[in-house]
Amino acid sequence: MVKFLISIAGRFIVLSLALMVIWLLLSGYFDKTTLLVFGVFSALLCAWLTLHMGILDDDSVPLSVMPGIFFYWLWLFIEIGKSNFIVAMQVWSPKMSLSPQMIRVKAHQISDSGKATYANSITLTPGTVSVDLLGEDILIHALTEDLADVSAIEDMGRKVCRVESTMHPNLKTKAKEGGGA
Amino acid sequence: MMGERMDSFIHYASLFLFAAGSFFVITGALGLLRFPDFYTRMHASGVTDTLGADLILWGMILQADGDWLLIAKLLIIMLFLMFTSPVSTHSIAHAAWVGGLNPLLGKDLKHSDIAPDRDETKSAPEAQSADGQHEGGTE
Amino acid sequence: MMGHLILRVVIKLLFAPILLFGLYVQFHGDYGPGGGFQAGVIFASAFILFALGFGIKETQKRLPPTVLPFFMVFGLLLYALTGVLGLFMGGNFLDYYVLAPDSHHNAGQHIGILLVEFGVGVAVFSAMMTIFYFFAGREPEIHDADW
Amino acid sequence: MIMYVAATIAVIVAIVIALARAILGPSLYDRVLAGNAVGTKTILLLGLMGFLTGRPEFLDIALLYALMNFIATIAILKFFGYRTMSPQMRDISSRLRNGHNDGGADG
Repeated sequence: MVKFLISIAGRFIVLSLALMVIWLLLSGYFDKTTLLVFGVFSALLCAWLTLHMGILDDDSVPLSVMPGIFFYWLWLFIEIGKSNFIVAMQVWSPKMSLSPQMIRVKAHQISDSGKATYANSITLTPGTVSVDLLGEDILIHALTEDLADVSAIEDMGRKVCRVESTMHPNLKTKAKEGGGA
Repeated sequence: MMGERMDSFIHYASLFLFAAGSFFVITGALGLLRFPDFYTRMHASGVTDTLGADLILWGMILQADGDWLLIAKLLIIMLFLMFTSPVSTHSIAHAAWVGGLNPLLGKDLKHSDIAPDRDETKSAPEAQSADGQHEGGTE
Repeated sequence: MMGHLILRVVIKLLFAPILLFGLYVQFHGDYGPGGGFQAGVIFASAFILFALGFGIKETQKRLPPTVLPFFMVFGLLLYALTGVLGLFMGGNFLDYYVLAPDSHHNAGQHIGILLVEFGVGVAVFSAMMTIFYFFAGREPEIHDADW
Repeated sequence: MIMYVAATIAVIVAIVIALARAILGPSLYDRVLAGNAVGTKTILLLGLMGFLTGRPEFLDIALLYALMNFIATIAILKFFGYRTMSPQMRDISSRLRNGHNDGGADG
């Protein structure tokens, strides 16, 4: 119980600080006291509303993913670039050689945010769109046979898993709780 | 002197980024027009959403002249697009799939009838599929 | 609950930043584009997004429709009372200058604008939410759902 | 300056092409997709206009437009795709469709 409260408080504090940083970046007035006061007020209000709406959990403040996700994004940007070229070639080639495929891959991620990250990464790389996420199955529509490369997509899934597993150790317990619900 | 060379480098780099971004934006739009069915058009729209938008935004970042607030705002827009655009695409695809729009599959792009196979248990696939056909097959 | 997992995760992630963006627009009304009306709409749009992802019932449990009229009245009264305050302090209706007549930085103007804009923001937010609840919270049994 | 103009023209051309898809359809989802694509391009257009006119406040509007584009897409899909805004969309929508097949005569 105490641990739960501490985790909530920690998330609250981190969310408020992050919102304050976003406020400063958006506002750009670092020297106007009124605006800074309003910023603190706004950040606290937003964090409180997030708590009040009952969505202050690991998905809204993914503390644990933080360090790993940036490297993952770097890798993802390169992937996005590569697959964009393939799709662009298809668009500009006078005789399109499409062969759309529907494939299924398994999402082995434990947390919801991990699964969502995986599905979003699949969608972000053009040529593959995650059509459906049901349980542990992701249904993918791929533009050509080359793009419907299950092993490459599963490799991406393993990368997401690795990002996820560098995070907190108590995920296992959360998965058990979530499994029943 | 050094700064000048740097400036002109940044200028040309952003010129290149703008050109490439414009190319990909137009590519995405053209794909949206040319591709044969909804599910393939989705991929074309993804080209605009990801690389086209990102390249143009990076070009703007280089043009921001080291104004940190502008760069931060552009990065926030880029991050926001990165989070929302795949969700929009996924939602549209999911709605089409659940609504029973059948994709064209295979090399010969023949019409499949696999669409709502996900929920035989939950709802009546025949009704949904019929509805989707009715909506999808006007042209 | 599984069908829209991606949507829900992203809504959870974006909820607080959208609210903050709304408040940013609210409080920077006199420095950049924005103001009370836009801020109210953005603030409400965060809740509408929440309702789209998690359902109307859940949203109404967290933000009951019964409190919205109070917000509306509060916003309107804030607006009106700021105006009347100017009247009482010897100026015209909505005359902000008299709020702090000795200031060199037009503090009166700033305070007045802030209060009025805040009132507008709160009123617009609650009005938007009320409209959304009325439109979207209709029972699906009402059968003209496919017009 | 010239590159802003060029990029702006490219984005406008792309918007026109996407609008053609929105008009051609044929299905609802194509139109929503085209609308979403137009929205993304409008964000870029707003940013470019801001740089072109030297008024970076346009970026705030671009951010707002990104938000509205997202919400609009989800809302349109939810309204047309599931025919209702209520929580258990699939159940209700299937129920509605079934109910509506036999209740279609009076509608």
